[in-house]
Amino acid sequence: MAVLNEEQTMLKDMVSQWVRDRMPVGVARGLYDHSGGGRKDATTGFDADAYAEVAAMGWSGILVPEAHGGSDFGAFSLGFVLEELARALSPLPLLSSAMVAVSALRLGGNAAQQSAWLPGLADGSIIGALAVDEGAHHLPDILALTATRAENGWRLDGIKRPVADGMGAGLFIVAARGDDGTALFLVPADAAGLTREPLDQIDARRPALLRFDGVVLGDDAMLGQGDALLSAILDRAYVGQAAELLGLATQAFETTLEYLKTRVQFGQLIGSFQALQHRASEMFGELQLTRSAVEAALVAIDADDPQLPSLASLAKAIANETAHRITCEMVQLHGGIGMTHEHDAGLYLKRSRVAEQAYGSSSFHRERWARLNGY
Amino acid sequence: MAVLNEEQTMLKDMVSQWVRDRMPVGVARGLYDHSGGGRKDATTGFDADAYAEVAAMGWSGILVPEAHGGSDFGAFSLGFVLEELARALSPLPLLSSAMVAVSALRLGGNAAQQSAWLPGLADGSIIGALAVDEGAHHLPDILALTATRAENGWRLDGIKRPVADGMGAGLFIVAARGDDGTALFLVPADAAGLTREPLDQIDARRPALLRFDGVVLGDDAMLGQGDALLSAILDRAYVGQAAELLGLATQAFETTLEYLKTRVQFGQLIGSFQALQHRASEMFGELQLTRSAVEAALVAIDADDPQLPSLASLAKAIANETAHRITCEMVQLHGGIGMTHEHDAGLYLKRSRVAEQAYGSSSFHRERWARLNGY
Amino acid sequence: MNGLIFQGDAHAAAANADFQVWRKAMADKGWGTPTWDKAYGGAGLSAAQAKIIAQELSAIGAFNPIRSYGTMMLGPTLLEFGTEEQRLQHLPRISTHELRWCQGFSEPGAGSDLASLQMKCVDAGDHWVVSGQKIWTSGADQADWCFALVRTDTSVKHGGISFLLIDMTSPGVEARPIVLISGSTHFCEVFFNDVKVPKGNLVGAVNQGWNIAKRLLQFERSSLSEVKTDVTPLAPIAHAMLGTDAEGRIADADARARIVHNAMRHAAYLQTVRRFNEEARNGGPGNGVSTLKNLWSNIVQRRAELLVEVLGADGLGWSGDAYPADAREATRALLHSKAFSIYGGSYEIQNNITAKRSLGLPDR
Amino acid sequence: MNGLIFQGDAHAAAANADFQVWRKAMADKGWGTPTWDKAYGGAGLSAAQAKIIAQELSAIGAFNPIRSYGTMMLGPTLLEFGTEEQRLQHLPRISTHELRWCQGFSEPGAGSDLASLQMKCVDAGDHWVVSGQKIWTSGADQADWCFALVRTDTSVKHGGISFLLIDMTSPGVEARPIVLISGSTHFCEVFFNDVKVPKGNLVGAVNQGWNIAKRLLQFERSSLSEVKTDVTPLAPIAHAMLGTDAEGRIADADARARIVHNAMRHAAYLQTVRRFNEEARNGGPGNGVSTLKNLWSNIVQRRAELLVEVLGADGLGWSGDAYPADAREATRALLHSKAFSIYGGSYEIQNNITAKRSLGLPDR
Repeated sequence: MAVLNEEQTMLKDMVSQWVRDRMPVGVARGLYDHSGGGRKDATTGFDADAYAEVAAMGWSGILVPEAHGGSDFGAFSLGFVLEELARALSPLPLLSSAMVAVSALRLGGNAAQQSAWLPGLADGSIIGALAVDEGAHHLPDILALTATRAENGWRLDGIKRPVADGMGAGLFIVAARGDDGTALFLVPADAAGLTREPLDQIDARRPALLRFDGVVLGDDAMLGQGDALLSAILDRAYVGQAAELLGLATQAFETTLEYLKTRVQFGQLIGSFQALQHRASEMFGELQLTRSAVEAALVAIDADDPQLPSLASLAKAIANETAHRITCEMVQLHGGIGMTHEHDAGLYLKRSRVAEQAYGSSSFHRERWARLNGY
Repeated sequence: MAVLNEEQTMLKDMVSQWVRDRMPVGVARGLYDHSGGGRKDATTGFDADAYAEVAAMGWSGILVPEAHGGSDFGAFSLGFVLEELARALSPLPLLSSAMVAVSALRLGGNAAQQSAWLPGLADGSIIGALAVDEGAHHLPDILALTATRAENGWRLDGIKRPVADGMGAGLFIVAARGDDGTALFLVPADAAGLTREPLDQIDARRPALLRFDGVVLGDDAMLGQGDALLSAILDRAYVGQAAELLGLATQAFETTLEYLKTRVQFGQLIGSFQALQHRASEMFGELQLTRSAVEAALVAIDADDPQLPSLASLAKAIANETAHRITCEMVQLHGGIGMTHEHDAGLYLKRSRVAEQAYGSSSFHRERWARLNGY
Repeated sequence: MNGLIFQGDAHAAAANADFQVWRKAMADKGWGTPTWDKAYGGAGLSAAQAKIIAQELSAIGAFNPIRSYGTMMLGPTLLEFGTEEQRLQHLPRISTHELRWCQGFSEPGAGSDLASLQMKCVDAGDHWVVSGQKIWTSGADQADWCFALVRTDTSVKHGGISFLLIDMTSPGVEARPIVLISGSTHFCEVFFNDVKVPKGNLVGAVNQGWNIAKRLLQFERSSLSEVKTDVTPLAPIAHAMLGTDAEGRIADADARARIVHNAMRHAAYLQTVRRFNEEARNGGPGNGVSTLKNLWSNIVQRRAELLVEVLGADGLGWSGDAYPADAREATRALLHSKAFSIYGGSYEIQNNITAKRSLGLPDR
Repeated sequence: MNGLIFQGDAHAAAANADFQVWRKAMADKGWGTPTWDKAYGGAGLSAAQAKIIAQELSAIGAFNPIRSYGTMMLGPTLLEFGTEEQRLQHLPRISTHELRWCQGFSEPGAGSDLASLQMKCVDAGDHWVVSGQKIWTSGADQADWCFALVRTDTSVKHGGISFLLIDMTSPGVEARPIVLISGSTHFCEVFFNDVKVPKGNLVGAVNQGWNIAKRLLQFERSSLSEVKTDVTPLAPIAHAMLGTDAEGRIADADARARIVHNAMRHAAYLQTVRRFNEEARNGGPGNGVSTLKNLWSNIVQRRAELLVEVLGADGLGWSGDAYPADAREATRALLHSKAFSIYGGSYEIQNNITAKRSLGLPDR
């Protein structure tokens, strides 16, 4: 972990404490029904009460300027909050709302848009979500949802899926294909012509499928145009998702390590078997690489570093790989018990696979990094 | 190892015995000078006397029809001979001459050409070598050496490198670019305009750089035309080289295993350390895959199986990977002693890298397999 | 998680009326257990004749409708270690699939280290009293009988285990299905509370159960290597999901490289299964089962991950029409595949076995 | 193979007359060992001041011309464990690079398990008599002195080792260069046949050598983590050797995927070095050296293999103009790189250390 200043240290301690007290893995487990599917009676796929607490503590406003009710602590701070929460698979829309939606408004929003939305995002009264993907893969360069010129505004037609935290969001940042290329819109969840339905995903987080049937918007709903804006927003999403994967992988590793130190077979602690020790040492090494890449990318956001796209893809690709590997090892090293829904290993595995795909697979980010670096 | 018939069993035992008695690794070591380079006084880069013995035992004629002085035992038999010889890194031109050159004549040669060359190749009085590569990579689809029409024949201009066993070969099978595409020629080593020089390669096998400066050939030197013929010849080369890699890797593994059973550190045999046991078990698994792929490809040659191209690339790619991995492990598990020129580990590592590149790298064969199989 | 058998579509088939008729016809001829003596419900055929039946079944795309834990595990065990009375009592009802058996081996504290099992079996004069817990008992909630390893002597480890046949309807037996990460509820925990078992239900001698179990696990291992390994090639799905480039290749070059690598290893694995079978038929070494199992779990698990990766968000669904049925199946298959390197001797245990038996590496 | 130090172009530089002048100028100011007391040939500067010198050297692309085993290993050891007499005898001649030192630790039977070393050191009244063999002694054929671990008690393992300074010109000392697979002859075997060593050459107390060695190896490990890790990117070479596709990418997609993967890991490794250094400066955990070394050897070795793969047949040459000089260098670098996971504590030893110290995993 990078060196923190005093405020950051306090914040980090506070988050750890809160996760321990209020947000054990049992909360994530509570999203599942008995058979291992997402609970059908869930409305949002996240814990709305807990998010209100999180917002009251100011975490949802970490990226929001003070003028709009936030603390402007920066992405690095939000990054370790996301990481800590992800350790317990905390079902909260912090990445979607506090990282991605807030970044979208800061990067693209005019003064009126910022004033209209940032205070609500900061105090948690509104949850924002980015609607970019439309199918199986994250392909932000190829959008099918259309934005066509309508009287005094725009008309959106198409679908978005999966939209993380979309069932509980009040505001969607929608990426569309306009006549002049990519355009981004601010769409309230209650806009006429917009419907949503939950998807039963393996992590029980119930992302939304959004249908836009002639959703008509005013000119003031246009956040901005151009691939550059979308890319800049997505870079924040990549890094934030990587921070979550880092937290998830770190906890998966530590839980496994704990098991290795307590499980006895053949008359000895299984953690004393050298083959397992070496695998653990190698996982630890991968976690080190991942932490470095994630932290460097978070710092780059705060520093407006032009290398951010490359650093973001590095972080997401490596975080994907590490979380993938460690969640596999978590199940394997727990043996049969790790195969049961009753044990946490499966929850980490499932959430990891979702987060690996979210905002770009390893292939996507390695390809992006390679192109950015001349390979 | 696949099931052998009685004749094959006898042959295999005979080869093993001969390698033990006559061809220990010391013979390959003898190609090197004191400093680890190829001996400057070496003329052929292989052991010509030993090859005469090999020929006398009939191994050089295994693919040659009986009518031309061979035994027509088939590629499967020649495959395990190559494998056994490669265990000791035996510096012999058996792959070049008995596998590749003989296959070229069988696949492309007319009766006159076969009669002219096969008896000599069978009895070892002539050594054949395939001259196909022209630079850093095996790219048989892109040939620069030109064959142009001359009076009553052809004229060749260009270079070939590296040509395995080229310093001692009497006959080159030369792949050239003619007006109508690929063409193959039989070129005696003493043809006017053809010169050769040895290359000091890390395996001390001294392949040749051939220069063709207006080499004029008669029409009877044309072996055949078309990519299909060259591909068919190369398939044999791929599989033969894979068989050598299998032998090399198998011996590297067994030598390492022996070391694990004798070297003591921390008061115990290092082979009792579980982390090393698991790595050994995994290497053993890779060797099993490799053996299966190599044997299946050898069988496919003898059966004229239309799947041969796919099976050949599978065998070469997997043999490359396995030999690569095991030679790395051989050095690593021997520790410091494995880093010395005095120890055999380095010889296996160096020969492996050469054989991995020879007749196509892993990338080349995975790409070829992928295209053949619709990926 | 010892004792998982691939169920294929057997469960679905069993619910089918035609299937029931066919099973009865097979049972009447003794063809489900063709090499067993007719007195035991078999057909009294030679191994060669039995092979013809298997080939004929395979040729019409059928599987043996009698195949079960009973036919594959317990039957051979009773034939080798059981009394004539035990054989006559149990084998005919196995050969007709009349009664179903489950295998009570693993316990919460005895997984890889099976011999550390603790389920108590006390001699109460004219019967045994059994107390304890089993886990990973496949199909225990559906089973009529259980063959179990129990502890009859706590002073020694391997030498204190006995092999016992337990009627699952006995008072004090309770089977609870376990929900797996894939959603499957095929495995159970089974609790035994002071269960009375007749003296005659012990197979072999008291405290000789470990040898019987080792033999039985060989039957299991050899049946594992018969596992169906042909799978749909990933190429068409990858082309559909990832696109095709100008040269006709899967457009995502990075994913393609990994898919191809896995597919080639899979091809070599299938060649290896064929080679091992051929060698075994010809009396070859046959000590490669552990190696084969690890290659298999490694390659198949990676393939399952690749398939879900190729499916992207479509491969992340648990239920609902928003996800294609094939994709949902792939997702469950991925989750299920994680067990391949755990049950039947974990990946680590298999590596230990290979190191010691195949490679002769020393103990500490 | 303990004790390898990256030589870079130091050997070539040493032969240069200008370099000699510069080295002397640095030595005269004591700037090669700036924090040492002036009495020991240092400049008596603080750590902060020493850092400025290092930065200035780095800024002009120079390296410390005094840097040696003497300055990095033996010097700190004598400062901590030596007598004043020993310091005054040896340090000034280390700080001027007047005498060269080598490190006699490893033996043929004592590699990873260094403490099993057997080189005999017998008390002969007014002197010691040393007999045995050392190996992997870097630069022993050029060295004037050797600091060695010797066995003064055979009845205990770690507690029977002493730390001895041996004049390499003593009768009975013979150093023979070892030819490595890369062709390098930097390392030696050193034979000691009844070599007489003055009593005063023992550092610390008799049988206390292991503690001194452990401390010294910490100096070595911390110097390892300063190793230069910037390397030429593979991209331009790969484009040149493998071609470029229509989208400007390295044309061999399979090789590209592996090159990119390695390059990304390398980038994250460099970030990790920076992070660890930053954390260490701020008093962070600092127990990650073993982890870092294994990441480094793994990533750098793979890179060396990839470079040679990209070079194809050009990367297979040992000597001769037929091979480009850069390519020959890459080949030697590949062969040399195999030592990275062996010397200074093998990959396996580092994994053991990480498991125990960083992860707290139990001993058996």
